[in-house]
Amino acid sequence: MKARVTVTLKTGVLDPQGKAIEGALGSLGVPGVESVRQGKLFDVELATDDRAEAEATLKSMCEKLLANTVIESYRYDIAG
Amino acid sequence: MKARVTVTLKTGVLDPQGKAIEGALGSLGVPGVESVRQGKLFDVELATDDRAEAEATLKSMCEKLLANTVIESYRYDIAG
Amino acid sequence: MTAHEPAITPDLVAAHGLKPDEYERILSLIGREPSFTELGIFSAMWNEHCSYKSSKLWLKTLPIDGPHVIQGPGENAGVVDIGDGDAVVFKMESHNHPSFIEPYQGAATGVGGILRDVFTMGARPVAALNALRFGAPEHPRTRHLVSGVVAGVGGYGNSFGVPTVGGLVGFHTRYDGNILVNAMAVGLAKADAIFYAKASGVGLPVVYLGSKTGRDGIHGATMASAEFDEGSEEKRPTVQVGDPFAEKLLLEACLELMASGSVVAIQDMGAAGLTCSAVEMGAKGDLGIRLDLENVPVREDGMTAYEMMLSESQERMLMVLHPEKEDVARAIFVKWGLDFAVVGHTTDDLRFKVYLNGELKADLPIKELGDEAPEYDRPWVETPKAQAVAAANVDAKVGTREALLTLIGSAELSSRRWVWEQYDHIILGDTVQKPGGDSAVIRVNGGPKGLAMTADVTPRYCEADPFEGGKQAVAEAWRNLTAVGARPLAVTDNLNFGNPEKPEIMGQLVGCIKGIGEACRALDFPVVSGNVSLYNETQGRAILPTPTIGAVGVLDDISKSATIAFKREGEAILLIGD
Amino acid sequence: MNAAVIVFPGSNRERDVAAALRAGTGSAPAMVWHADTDLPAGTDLVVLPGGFSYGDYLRCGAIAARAPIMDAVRAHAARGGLVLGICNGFQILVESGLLPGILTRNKNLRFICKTQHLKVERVDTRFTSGYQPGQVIEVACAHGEGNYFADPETIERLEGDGRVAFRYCDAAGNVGGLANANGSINDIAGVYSEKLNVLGMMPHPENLIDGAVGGTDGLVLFAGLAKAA
Ligand SMILES: Nc1ncnc2c1ncn2[C@@H]1O[C@H](COP(=O)(O)OP(=O)(O)O)[C@@H](O)[C@H]1O
Repeated sequence: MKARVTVTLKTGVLDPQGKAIEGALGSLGVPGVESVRQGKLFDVELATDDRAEAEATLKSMCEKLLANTVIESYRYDIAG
Repeated sequence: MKARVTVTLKTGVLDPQGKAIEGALGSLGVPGVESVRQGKLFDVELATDDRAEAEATLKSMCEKLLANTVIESYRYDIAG
Repeated sequence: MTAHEPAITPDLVAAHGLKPDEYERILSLIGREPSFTELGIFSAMWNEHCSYKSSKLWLKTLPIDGPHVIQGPGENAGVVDIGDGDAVVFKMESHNHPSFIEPYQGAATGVGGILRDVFTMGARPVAALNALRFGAPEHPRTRHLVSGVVAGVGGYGNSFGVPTVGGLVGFHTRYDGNILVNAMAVGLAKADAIFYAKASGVGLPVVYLGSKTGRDGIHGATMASAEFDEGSEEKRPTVQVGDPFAEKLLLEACLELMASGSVVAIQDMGAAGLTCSAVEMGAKGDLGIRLDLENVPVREDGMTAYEMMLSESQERMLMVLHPEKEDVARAIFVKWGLDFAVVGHTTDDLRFKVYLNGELKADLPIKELGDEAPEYDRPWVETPKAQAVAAANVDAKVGTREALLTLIGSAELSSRRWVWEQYDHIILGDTVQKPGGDSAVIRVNGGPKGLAMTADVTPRYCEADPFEGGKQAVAEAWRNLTAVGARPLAVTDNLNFGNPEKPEIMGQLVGCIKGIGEACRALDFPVVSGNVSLYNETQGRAILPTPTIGAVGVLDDISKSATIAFKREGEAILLIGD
Repeated sequence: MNAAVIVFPGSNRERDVAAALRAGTGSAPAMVWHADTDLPAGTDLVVLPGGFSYGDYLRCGAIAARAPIMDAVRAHAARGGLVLGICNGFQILVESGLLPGILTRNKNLRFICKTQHLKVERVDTRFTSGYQPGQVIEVACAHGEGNYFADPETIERLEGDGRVAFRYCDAAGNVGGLANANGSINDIAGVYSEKLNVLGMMPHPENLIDGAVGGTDGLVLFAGLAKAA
């Protein structure tokens, strides 16, 4: 089973990379970009075909490792 | 207009980060994870309400900055 | 040898960068048409990058000996005795083309490659330098290339854990389409514990160590020797991704393994990894090698023999081990979390035989593969002497004050702090003189002994007069070492030029090598290692001739090393020399 | 003084800190492998060294914080044992929950290696007893992600409880401004745990232990620890 986990910064947490990208886009002549926030994604292949089991695994990997919940939120989507 | 850009490594390109995460999940006792590939995502706010214009901007920012098309592929999805 | 492989056509031969006469030589060498895998192996061994076919004749004229030289050119890196049983191991290598295409990863893997060259010899890397040349500051790509390359050099070295203590950065429009990234690494070893590529003993296991093999950079070695054209940016998947973390583990595991007395021979996998490393270990030791590719750790399914033989995946090594030590060796690699696989053994038939699942994919004479590579005496013309310009004939457009301000504000002369502050230059706790002076100085084994190192060249001098420019680069390196109080020891060089098939470019190469040789002989300053990068051209326009000189010297007492800063007010300033 | 340095795959300043401990305390530390589950008996001080543990892939220190040895380190800290995390070690401490907050990318997004002055905020802890009140010390920075961040309540608590160990300052002791190169909130360069037995700091005292190589302001910290233990 395939899934995608996305980890994004919580609102209010400063995102220097996003800010730098905004600046760079300006100087590259890409107009009309009001804001950019950068996040991470993980494409995961799971051994199971059982949806509930997959969800449990995904939740546990997010909580234990993929997201730092001090500053980040996560969500996961199982493909198909 | 809001959009999300996702940038992922092309197939076959080494992903040291994904590899390290796989290893860590194994030793954390999260079973059944066959592979992890890490990518980036960008949540973008655009000044325009015109879909075609938004697409043009997104394409240009991906090509010029957000993705390195040597090793990465990108896609963008306009919200709503 | 198998049906599903492409037929060997003139086009396929040409696509492998082999000229018709070179292909003829292959036919006469093996007495039959090569298989696809064999063609790939020849293209890897016989390209400019691995065979030095255009430069070898001239490189042989360089002085390489000295009483303190333990190993000159011909191994992964040069080795020089620094007394007290210690040796310094160093080399410089280019990663120009990959860095232009993908600046971060290109520069990073360049650093990774040269660090591997040094620790393959049994040395712990203690310092890194880098010599960078970019296009004009106002060229639209320059900014992106500078920031990517600098971040890549730093990203790899910082994570690996070696201080990057020196180098140079230059700008000129002639590098607009072809930047230069020359990386140098310096390591320390015990003079009596240097490891070499030469295998000895029949029937010994050939062991694969490090990261897994993927389809990275297949044809990268060929790319490094090919001129850029407008389509180059499309031929992209040949760029490799570096993993400094894996390299750090590989370093620790290799040094531990070497200390355990298990290693007979060792060779890192650089360009055309498995091919070059296996052939070199066998050829140098007068042995044959048999590889069984199904044992190679791979990252992707369905890799062919051709792909495995040409893959440039990073952070890999090949070793010949004492058979009774196999378990000890395996345990060390498992501990460090790295792959360890017996992929073949040494034989007595002087053949290079490659099997995949029992099927013979290549069967070639091993000595000839390396030694009978084509060697060219390419036509060359002397660079015409530039007209001397009398100072009186130059208009002083601006006053001294304004001229000085223009100079110190120019990209060429402005501070490089922005660059070296992105490099960890203090790790290991031995950096006596940081970047910013004439040479960097690091302490050796707690002191008082130290090493000084520098990298220099002034390409516009080499363009005006290759012979004088070559001499000047060596002399400048020498002066930079003596300026911090070091005794110069030896040189590594990285010869970056355009297309050697053009007599004017070949003339620049010849002139510079003659100049380097002359200066090194005059100064007793042998060349112990180096690298050649040719075909640095875009759309027919060559870079400036750029023979980068890296040099290392020794200080008996670091407390006596001199620095560049004025120390007190009111002291006399002396001008030495003329 | 029994010190133990934890070696993770990708640690790269473990030798530097071992040298500093030898110079400051007079005895060599035990080097403990990340996969071990116990600290050597009688360990007084655990040091998490600088480097790029596990490549710093994912987030700096995130994977190391979950290594087998870390349970033992947590137990040691809970008993009141001393724990010092430097640079990557600091990142590991926040990821493992032994210290609050998180270290994010430097505000200029670049790795920064330079000499750095720090103001010592208090000298009544076992880590800083060798310094003078208000002393400005010179150490070295070398990091890409040293931008300390925590939510306002946490910052208020840290400040209120005097748990800020060091702040970035200039040679004259002026805190912040250009001296804060990485953008850390309140110019924070190091923080203590509640019981002041765990210290995380970004700069490297272990690279300033010798007059021949830059200075000795870092040595004082290690020498002070020897006396405190
Ligand atoms: N310009 C040069 N001057 C002196 N020696 C050189 C030069 N170029 C290459 N060499 C030597 O030739 C040998 C082969 O070099 P190279 O193929 O770059 O090594 P590697 O196998 O690490 O890629 C090395 O020992 C190198 O030191």
